[in-house]
Amino acid sequence: MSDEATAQSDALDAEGAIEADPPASAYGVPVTNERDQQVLFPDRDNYIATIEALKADGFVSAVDLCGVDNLTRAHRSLPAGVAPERFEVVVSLLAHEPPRRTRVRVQVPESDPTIATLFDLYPGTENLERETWDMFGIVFENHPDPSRILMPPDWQGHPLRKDFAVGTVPVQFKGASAPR
Amino acid sequence: MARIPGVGETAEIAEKGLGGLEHNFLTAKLETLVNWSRARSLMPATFGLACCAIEMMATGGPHYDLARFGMEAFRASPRQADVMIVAGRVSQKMAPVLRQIYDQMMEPKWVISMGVCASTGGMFNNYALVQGVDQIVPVDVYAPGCPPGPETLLHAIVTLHKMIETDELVDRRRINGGGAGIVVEQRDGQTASKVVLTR
Amino acid sequence: MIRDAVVQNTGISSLLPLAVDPLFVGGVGLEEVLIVLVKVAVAFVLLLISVMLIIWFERKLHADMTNRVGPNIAGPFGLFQTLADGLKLTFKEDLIPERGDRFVFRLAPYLTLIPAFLIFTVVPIGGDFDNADGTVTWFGNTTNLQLADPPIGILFVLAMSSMAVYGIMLAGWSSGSKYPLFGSVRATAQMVSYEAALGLSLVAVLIKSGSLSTHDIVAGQADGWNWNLWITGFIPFIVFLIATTAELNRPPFDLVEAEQEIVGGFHTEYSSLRFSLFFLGEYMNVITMSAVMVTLFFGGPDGPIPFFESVGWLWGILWFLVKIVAFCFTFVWFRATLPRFRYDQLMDLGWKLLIPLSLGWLLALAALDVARDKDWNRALVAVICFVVLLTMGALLNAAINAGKRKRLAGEGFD
Amino acid sequence: MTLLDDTTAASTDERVTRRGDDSAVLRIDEANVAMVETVDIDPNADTPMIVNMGPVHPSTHGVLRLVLEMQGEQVLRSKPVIGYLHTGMEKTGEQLSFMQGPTNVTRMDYASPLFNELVFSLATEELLGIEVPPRAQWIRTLMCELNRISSHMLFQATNGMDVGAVSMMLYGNRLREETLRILEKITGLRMNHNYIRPGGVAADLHDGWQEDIGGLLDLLPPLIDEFDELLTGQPIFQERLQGVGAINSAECLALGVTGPILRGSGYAWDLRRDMPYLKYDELDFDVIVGTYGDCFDRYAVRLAEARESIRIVGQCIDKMPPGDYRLQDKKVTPPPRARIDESMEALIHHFKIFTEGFKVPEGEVYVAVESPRGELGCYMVSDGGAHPYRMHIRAPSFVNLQTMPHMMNEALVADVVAIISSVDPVLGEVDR
Repeated sequence: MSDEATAQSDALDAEGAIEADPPASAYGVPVTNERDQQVLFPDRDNYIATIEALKADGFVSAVDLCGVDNLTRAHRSLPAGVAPERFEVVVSLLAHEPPRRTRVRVQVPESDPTIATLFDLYPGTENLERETWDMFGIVFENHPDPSRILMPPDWQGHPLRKDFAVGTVPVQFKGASAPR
Repeated sequence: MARIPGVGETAEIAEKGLGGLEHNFLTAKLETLVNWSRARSLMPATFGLACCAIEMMATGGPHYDLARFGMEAFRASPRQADVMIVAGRVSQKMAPVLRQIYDQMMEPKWVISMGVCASTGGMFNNYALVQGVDQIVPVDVYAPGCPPGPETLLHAIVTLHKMIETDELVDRRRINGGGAGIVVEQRDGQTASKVVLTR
Repeated sequence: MIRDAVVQNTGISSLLPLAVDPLFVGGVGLEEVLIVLVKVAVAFVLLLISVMLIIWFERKLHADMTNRVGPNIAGPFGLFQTLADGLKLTFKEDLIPERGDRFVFRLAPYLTLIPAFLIFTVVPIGGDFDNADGTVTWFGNTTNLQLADPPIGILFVLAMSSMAVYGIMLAGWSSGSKYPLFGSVRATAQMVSYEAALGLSLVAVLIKSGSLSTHDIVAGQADGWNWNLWITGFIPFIVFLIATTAELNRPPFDLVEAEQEIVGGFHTEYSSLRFSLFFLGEYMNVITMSAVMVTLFFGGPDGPIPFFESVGWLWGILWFLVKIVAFCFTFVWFRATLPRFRYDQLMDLGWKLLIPLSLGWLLALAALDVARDKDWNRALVAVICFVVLLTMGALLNAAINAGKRKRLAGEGFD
Repeated sequence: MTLLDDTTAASTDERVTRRGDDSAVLRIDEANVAMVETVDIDPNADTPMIVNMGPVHPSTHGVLRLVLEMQGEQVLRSKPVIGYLHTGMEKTGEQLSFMQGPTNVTRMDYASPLFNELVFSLATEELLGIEVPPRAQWIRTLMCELNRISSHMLFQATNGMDVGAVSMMLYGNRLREETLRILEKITGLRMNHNYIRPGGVAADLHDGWQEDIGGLLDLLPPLIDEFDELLTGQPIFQERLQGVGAINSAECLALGVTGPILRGSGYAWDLRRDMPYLKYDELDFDVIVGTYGDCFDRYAVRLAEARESIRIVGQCIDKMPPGDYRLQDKKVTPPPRARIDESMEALIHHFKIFTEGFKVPEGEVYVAVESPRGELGCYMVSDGGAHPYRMHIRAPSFVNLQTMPHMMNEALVADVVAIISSVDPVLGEVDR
């Protein structure tokens, strides 16, 4: 895999390299090679189509799905044609034959944090999508059970957003006469 | 003020009931016996939360053997438990449940806070954790460590036994104003869940 | 007819139909009343103390079987552990759930505890049955070493052992919450299925002994080779042992209070003294049912008397205790080794194996008895029995399999 | 490789993709479960009742809560409710430097802490673009396999306990205790070791480690054989577990399930063999698979995996090379203790590493290892600073939990308990 990957990353350095990629790895969306790991950058419209194509290509299992809040990281390297947005949804897919991984990063704008659910393709993402909603407030459209999973149901806010305070409580000494 | 020889001040007895009695042969012996039995038969509630729960299980295992103290009878039902070993980190979501379990336990009851997470929140000083279980329930013994090894837990348990036997804890509620209620501080519009009592 | 036989054997008048104790022959005076009171006190206290020791025994033994030490802080060798438990529970806060049925909730613990005591009253706990008729002579009065010997002793045992389950059932029902309810339902099903197997295996003993009185059953087994264990051919004993374990809710049949599944089962809502009564009742039942098994199958106090022949009845008590402890050991052994049955497997074992087995065995025993009475060819009868039972077994098996196929084909659980 | 035939693998099983009322998952509002009227007064009413199992229940392995819809003793639909141990570790992980990170993640899966440290360190090293010395890799392999043994023994303990064999709890604990003794000797702690760190491991193996671990390897097999005697051949145990909670490999793949549950269903997928990391490609071991995907297979797979781990540990002892136990890169690992006394530079490096940490180049990476519960992944984003910008742990138990409702469909209460324990969730990892 490493030879191919190096070739890929070399190709990426050139302008408009995406079209030059082998057709199996592009799926019609921008692709990069980050530390020898293939990353696809569909936008929200062809997100499902890309995943479907990947699934047909042997990626039998969606092992991971998580969100990233790029509030303080607006300037990051993204392939050409991908507009940076505040949120990203990152899906890791795994193929067994031959063993290989790929990653799908979708930009989700802050103004409309919604994205289609993967439940119908990979029902195993149900919990992971619920977690992403809970932690980032990204809504998964048509999700079967859109509810909080880790935080209490009446919790307000989404803790893993960068503008959510970590909630540090000053350490109190137990002997102190603090009102308790 | 009338004083009955060998029994004590009548006003004090009227006010405090048995607590106002002077120790004489009968009451002292009964009290000692009861304290002895409470210390010797301290049934823990199964209240494992996190890493510490594994060490709690290990303490019950062959090498350390909690059964020596008659404590192998972990009671699943809080009604029959005497001591709640809060073993692990207490999250905001767990806090009402923990308090409910504590309320379901019958008097006299004790709490051991096992590990730094339960005692102070430990290294997780963040939005999710209750910073010390003593904000929710009155704690009698704190076991330090992350997680405390079985030896530390045993030491905490033996300390609790001694406190029970020497009667330090009987008047605890009167002195510190009863068990702690849940104090929910609202910051940044966050709330913790309410206590929902289900029967 | 049985009563007549009893009256004949013991030689007392039929005016005393229920208490056929030689003590009461020739009128009842102060002395007799005192002796009975002493016996009551001894039986009561003995049972209570032995419960204490049995709980200690179980905890120590189980600890031993799992590489541990067991209780050793409370008293010498932890002997006072149970005492501490009991005392602590006595001084604990009590609670009756708001949704519970208050009267039944209070009643239930006694329903499990009292039958355990009552069963023990009909068990002969000593006496020399080899050389004498099992009676002892105290202060010039001859008496049985058992509190009462009603001619319907075994029926009484059956009735009381069923009563104990009522306590569990009602406790679960009256708690007014879900897990106890599960326990209660399970207890009911368990009682219904295993009481039948228990009774059927018992009938085999009754056929051989020809009496319902525990004293007569023990007397009939004097001399080790007459133990019902051998002469009823093991099977009734094994069925009885399994059914008893189920009746006692001991592992592997402790579904009623399965801690891992339904928290505490029927006693989830119980605390304080009422819980300790359940605790006490459970272990008391272990002792009394062990005693019943010893009485029915192992000759009660029967055993060799190597020396001190003059106090042969003391040897009887010793052997009796040894046998009880052996059974208690078995129960602890079960607990330390066996995983718990599932609800439907319990039912399967009861209805599809134990009841047909004990019923078939009973029929075979009866046939052989009739053959002996009528001087038929017993070998032939045995062969016929064997063939018939085998056919029945095969038929039953086929029926069970057909039912299973039907269920798996999607007809659903009935 | 016994993979599925193409048709099965391609089509996700229909059972797990249902959304509505016919699904095995009870998708109701968790908050309002308490309000649902539960014990039905009318005995003839044929309505199912809602039973809350947990979060404090003896057999829910900590604080898992199950909402069960039951008809009598039979479960119709169910839903695992989690979050009772949510510790905000991913948030805390963003506050801690890469140096301090293992301290945080090791507390996730407390039954197998070394794997968490490993996956965090591997992700950091991948971002840094460094490779740790061979001895460090061998030590990591060795320690992880020891940890796998202790984790699987903990499973045996709780699994036996949950089906009612109380002694198994103690036997399993005894075995685990023996393993922990070695781990404590090497790492200094019984649990939450913080031993595997970016750049290597925290300390070299102690003198005489071969004898210590060799003694353990002699001690364990007969004790593990005891489980075979007491459980595997035990008819009641077989009755309780065989055919209970069956799930096939197509469903497992659709649900993203990995680890012993997937392998128990007959699908040989083990990251150690199929996507080797550390030194697993130089080791000789077997991937254990089951046949029916029921609770018994999962039990047997774990028992056999413990035996395989013993094999691996034995090979690690033989193949352990001499060398450095951590990277001697002053920017990543602290200098040796002796150097601090003589060199000012070393002291400064030491100070800087433990206060600021080291800077990690910008980028993102997903690394996965095979933990005792399945694929443990770490998705790490760095913005070029000393703290992870985003650290996400893909916890195997969290994903595996989704199988529970499907396994529990039409099971009895007793089966529910067996199924929970056969999934072997560690709630610290589920809730993070």
